Amino acid sequence: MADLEAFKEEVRAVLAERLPEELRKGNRSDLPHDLLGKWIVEMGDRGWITPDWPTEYGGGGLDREHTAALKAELKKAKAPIVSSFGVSMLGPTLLEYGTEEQKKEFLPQISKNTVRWCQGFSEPGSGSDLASLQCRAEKEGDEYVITGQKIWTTGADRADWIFCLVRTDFDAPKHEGISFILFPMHQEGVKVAPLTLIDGSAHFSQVFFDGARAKVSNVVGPLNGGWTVAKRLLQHERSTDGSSDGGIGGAAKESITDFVKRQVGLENGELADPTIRERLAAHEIDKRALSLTMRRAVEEARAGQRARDIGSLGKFRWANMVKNEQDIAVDSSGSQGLGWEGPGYEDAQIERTKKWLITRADSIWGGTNEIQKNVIAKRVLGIPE
Amino acid sequence: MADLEAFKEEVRAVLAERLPEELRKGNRSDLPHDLLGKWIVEMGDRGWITPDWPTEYGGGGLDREHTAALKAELKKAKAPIVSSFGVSMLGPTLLEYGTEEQKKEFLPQISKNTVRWCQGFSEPGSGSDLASLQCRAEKEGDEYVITGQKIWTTGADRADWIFCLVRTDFDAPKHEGISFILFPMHQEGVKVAPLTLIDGSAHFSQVFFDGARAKVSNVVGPLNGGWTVAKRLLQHERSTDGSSDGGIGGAAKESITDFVKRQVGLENGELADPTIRERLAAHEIDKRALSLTMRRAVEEARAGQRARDIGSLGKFRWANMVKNEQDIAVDSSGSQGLGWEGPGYEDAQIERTKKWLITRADSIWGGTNEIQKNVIAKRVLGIPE
Amino acid sequence: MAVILSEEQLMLRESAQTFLADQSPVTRMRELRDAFDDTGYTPEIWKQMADLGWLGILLSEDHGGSDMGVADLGVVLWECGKVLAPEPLVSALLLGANAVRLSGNQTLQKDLLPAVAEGDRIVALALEETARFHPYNVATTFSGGAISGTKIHVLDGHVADQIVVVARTAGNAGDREGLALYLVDADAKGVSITRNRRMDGRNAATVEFDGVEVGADRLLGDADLLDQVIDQATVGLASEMLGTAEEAFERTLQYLKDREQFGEKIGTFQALRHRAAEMFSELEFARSIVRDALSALDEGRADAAVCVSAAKAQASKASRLIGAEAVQMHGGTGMTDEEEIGLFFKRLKAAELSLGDETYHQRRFATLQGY
Amino acid sequence: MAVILSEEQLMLRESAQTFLADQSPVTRMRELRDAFDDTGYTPEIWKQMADLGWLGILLSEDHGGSDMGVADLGVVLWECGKVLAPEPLVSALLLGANAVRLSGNQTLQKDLLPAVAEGDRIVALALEETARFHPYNVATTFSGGAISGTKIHVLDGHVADQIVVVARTAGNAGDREGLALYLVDADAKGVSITRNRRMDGRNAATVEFDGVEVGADRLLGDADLLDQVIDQATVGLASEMLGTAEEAFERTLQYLKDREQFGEKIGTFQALRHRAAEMFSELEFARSIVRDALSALDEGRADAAVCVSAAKAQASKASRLIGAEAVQMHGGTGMTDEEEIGLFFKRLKAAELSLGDETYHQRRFATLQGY
Repeated sequence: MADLEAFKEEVRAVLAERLPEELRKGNRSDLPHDLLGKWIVEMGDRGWITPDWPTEYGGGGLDREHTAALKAELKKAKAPIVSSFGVSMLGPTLLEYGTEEQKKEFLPQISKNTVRWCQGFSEPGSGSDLASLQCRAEKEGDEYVITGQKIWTTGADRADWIFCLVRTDFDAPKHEGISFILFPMHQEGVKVAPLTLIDGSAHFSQVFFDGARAKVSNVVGPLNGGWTVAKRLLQHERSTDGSSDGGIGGAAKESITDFVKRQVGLENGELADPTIRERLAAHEIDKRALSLTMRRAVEEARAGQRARDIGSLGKFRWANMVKNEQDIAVDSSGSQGLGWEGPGYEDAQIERTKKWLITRADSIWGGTNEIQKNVIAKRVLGIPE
Repeated sequence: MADLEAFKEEVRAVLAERLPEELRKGNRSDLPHDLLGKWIVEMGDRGWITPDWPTEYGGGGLDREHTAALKAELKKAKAPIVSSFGVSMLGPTLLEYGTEEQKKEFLPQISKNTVRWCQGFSEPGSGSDLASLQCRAEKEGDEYVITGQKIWTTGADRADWIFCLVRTDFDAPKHEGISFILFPMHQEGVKVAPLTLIDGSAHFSQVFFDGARAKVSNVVGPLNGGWTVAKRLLQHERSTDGSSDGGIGGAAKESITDFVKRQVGLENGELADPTIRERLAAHEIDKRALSLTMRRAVEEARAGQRARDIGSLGKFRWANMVKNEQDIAVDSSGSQGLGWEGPGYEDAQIERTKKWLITRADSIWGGTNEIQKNVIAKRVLGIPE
Repeated sequence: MAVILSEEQLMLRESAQTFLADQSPVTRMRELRDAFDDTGYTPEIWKQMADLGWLGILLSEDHGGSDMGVADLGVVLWECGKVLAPEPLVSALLLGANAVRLSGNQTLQKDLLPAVAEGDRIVALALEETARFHPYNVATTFSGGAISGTKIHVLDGHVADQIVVVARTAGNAGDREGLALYLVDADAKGVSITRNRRMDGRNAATVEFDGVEVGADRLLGDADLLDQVIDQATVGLASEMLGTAEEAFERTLQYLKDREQFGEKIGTFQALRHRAAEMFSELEFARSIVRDALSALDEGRADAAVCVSAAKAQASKASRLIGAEAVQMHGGTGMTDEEEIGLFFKRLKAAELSLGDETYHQRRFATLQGY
Repeated sequence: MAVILSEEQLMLRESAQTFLADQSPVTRMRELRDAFDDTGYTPEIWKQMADLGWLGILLSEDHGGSDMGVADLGVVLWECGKVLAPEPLVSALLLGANAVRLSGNQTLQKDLLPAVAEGDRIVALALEETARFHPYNVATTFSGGAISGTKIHVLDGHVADQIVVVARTAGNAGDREGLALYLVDADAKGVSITRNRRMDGRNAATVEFDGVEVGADRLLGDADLLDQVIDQATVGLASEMLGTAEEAFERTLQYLKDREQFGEKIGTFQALRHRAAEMFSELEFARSIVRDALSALDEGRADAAVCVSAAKAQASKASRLIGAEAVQMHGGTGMTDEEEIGLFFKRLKAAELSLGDETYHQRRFATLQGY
């Protein structure tokens, strides 16, 4: 492998020559489409979309050190990042569990970003108890015929393929009858309907299968062994989760402090409402404590100082913190916090109100607060059940 | 039975003649001892200590109407009331479950107030799960030999006799091996030790049995049927419970509002600390809501308007309300709320601090908050377990 | 003092339940929200409410009403709250027309109230000028026979035929002294109305008054009248909240009994059971204290204002807890627009923040109690 | 920034644990409380703490110390908090002697600090004059070379050899300007000390200064010094609270695992499990934020005061929750004086209300952040 400094130099040279100025804005939705398309092709050709995957599957073949160096250079140059379910979740899972045939067929498409994937795990009836899923796959020759419903599927309306959990053994205990299977979305028997949420947004879809077909050879991992595969995949998901502190949908444009100052006003340098003032201070203290706790966990682990695991703690306190921020925001606006759309409301007020609604999900999705507390009591505090 | 008005007249006449002015102060601990003693003898002789018990057992033989009239007259005259475990709990239980022999032996003593009783139910290991009690009674001839420990026994240091739950069948399921038994406290094998609580008070005792003896004939109700007897007795206890809103030990001398006003001070007619002010208002609103809810329950029952039972709700909300009042009191005194004894602290501050400590028990004794919520979920809301 | 329902109220409740179950499922409110038509409510239902006598409950028989009490209207609002009926009962009856009813202006009463009882006239109240509720924070002026200023949060102002305007004849924003209430036609010269769409599917309006000329014969009263109107409307709103919270609680309770996770009904989980017990206790508290406030108003008790603030504070507290728990316990389902629990959640929040939130009423309670 | 312990701190902690386990079980604190002797702590233990170098942690080598940081003393206090050691570490070291250490008065430092390091001198701080904490609420005057006024809550003032007095040379109670700190001998003419017994078994004093003459050479500094002293003591106290809360939590956790009711360990009840998870999260938050505040002080970070208030607010919040839950979960047992959990409960409350409670520090945090 190339010497690290030389490699960085090489990356910088490529970026200087090939990355247009118009794209050097980090990840934004308003980048010029044609330039972005070209750049993604170039990224794919160089193996830079999946730098640490083997070259035979379209990856960059880089080790951890070089991968990190590449990402750092891309970030420094404010290059747009290609992230997808294929890159962050399905790819690593296929590398671990896929057959050689599956890897050859699917990984290069992902590393060139030519096929878009979506995830079919949750079902209306399953909730926190994912393994209770009911979507059925019945074998007919060398195909499975799939019937059922998925929900909370991001990007289903734009996806070409789906990786999906289906029940393939109807008599086995619930965790043991599930398979992980891949099939195309563009076929008869697959219908996608947008899912409107309480904030009026529709980023998710419901997906209905009525006789959709998947090749038997597209089962990933052992037949009826899909639960293990999915758990591993979800670990990849978690490692990219919860990075923003604004809750589902990211941070608001204006900081909560500035927002509340505008809504409530200052008198003698203090927020005019003492209750809102204390709630805001308590929230800001909480935010500090959470972020210091996450940092301490990393540092304690690094220093080998034994401590209780704080992952589940972080998740539920983060959810509460995010929801509390929006509670304060809306309450500080009074009736102006009740707007749905203009006129009559500031954009910032509408933004907060919508966030107030959608962040209710932060204590539900990705493991409810109740699940996190169960985990803490059992695994972290070791209280026998 | 005598005509009600004539009866009232008669009572008033007796009171006018026999009740000394010095005793007309309601229930206070500083009444002149000799006069009080005489008056109690007089009360007992008239059957007025237990007016609704049959005359053959020393009672007044009055029906409900006359009993109520008598009590009303006594109250009007501010006569001291004789209340005891014997009158309010053991007596009614013996009337229902006792043998003729037991009634003849014990009831007259109670109705003359010549024998003092204490209750031996709780044990250090039993807590909310009273039926798990371990105190053993083993039969030797016509006696039981008792070994074990009781706790939270009020007045054990002054009691002549104890009514006690003991285990008489060591193999039966826990509810089915318990007997309700009576025996004297003044014997070898009974030791009483005061139980100091976190507020420094010692109203309760621990009682240790090491070979204490009880006559077999003093088992009340069926052998091994003591659980049913005790449950019935506790119903008598409940009906006299929770009448004061100051928590264990009663209301403070000064109202919480006046106390907080003094501690925090007023500025422009408002408590100088806005947080304490809102906490106090929230508490006062809570107190209103609780008392209105208790009243509504009574009125709905009387009017035959079907509603969910609010007994358990009342208990846990009452406990929280009482504790919250003392939280506000202590917090409003700041460091002056930390005193244990003088000098340096107002009496009212010390009183609140001690109350703050002892009222922690309000959510524990008489059914913990957790037990009340269990009952609400199961019985009141009907959520299957 | 009446903390339970009278025989008449039980009958009123039953008839309201029958009517609303038949004519006003929650789906109606959703359809109105999605259609976003000119009214935001169903005029036919409003007319039927008039036929049922609801719109005249508070009015004297002279004015086509039945001379009943706020507590009776509270029974109707309680039921309407359960089905999220969006008709302008609080806004037009308790805020708008009520200012006329409680005024001393008999001419306007004769002119207006019979039409209100018939359901032919909508009267709004234009009071608030700041984001957070403070009834005396009025800068709108009445001067030289004309009103000028901008009002926000005028509930259902977009459908008002007439508007009661709170203006200032003296003093500064924040003062209780110097307030005067006038009745203005919505189509008078200088009045402009902008509809504001709310997250609970209801509507308010921003109303600008640009030198709107008003005769002395349109004067209704001063701050005393305003206080009376707001107190009655606040308890009316609290009654409606109670219905909404109660229905949200009952639906959540049913969900706990029905929904399975990990092979068990989620209602078997003790943590959820205990939280359900907490919700129940807040709801029962709210019920008692709202009913007490209703009867305090009807009886003209000296401490009525204290009771009103206690009621709105507790109703807001209960709403907040029950709304949050209802969504959380419904899990992902509760996050979808399709599931009706979200509609209850939004309405509870809107009601919580209207006419003073919990903190506002705690403070008012404290002030009235002298601390 | 250091949110974890350094190698040196780990060693310090281990030696503290060994010493305290051996010499200072919780029973020692109880015996001292019940004996109510003249000191309220154990002079021999204090001397041993001196021998271990704890009393000189903050002092320079010139003054017999080891020139370590507040974070190091915080490690010791954390461990002392776990066993409820009543020695005057916060009062005498962080409030009293620290005012001398952080002053510019080298003469007094030379005179006093070596004796402090040896454990031979106890210095108290006489600051507060009102029930609730407000450091500038000082009416005590310094005028014409003499101090007059009454101080309360002088922690361990009953055993003080010398007292740092906060007096006012100008302005009115509440002003930050015009404060001056002087060192006064406890047995000086005009000083009278009354011991005040606290519910946590510790002691404070009411100290009256009646025209106590003080020379200009006893001046230590002004409000800047006071702020510095209070910030360091506040985080020291928060460290001690952390230890106390941690031990109360661990004991409660153990009780959940051991105690049986209805044939099951009470720790199997989900409602209690979830509440234990909440307690745990508050404790972990407190731990992180206290350690951050300790290092902010040692590093002289610009936002150190903000970190201090955040730390005391969070430590108070955690203490409050853990104290209440510890007693509730221990049930009737927890109500007895015999069970040690009550001692933790009382100490947590006392620490919560000392040097500013949660509300005080939330407000100070807000002020420092500009809102």
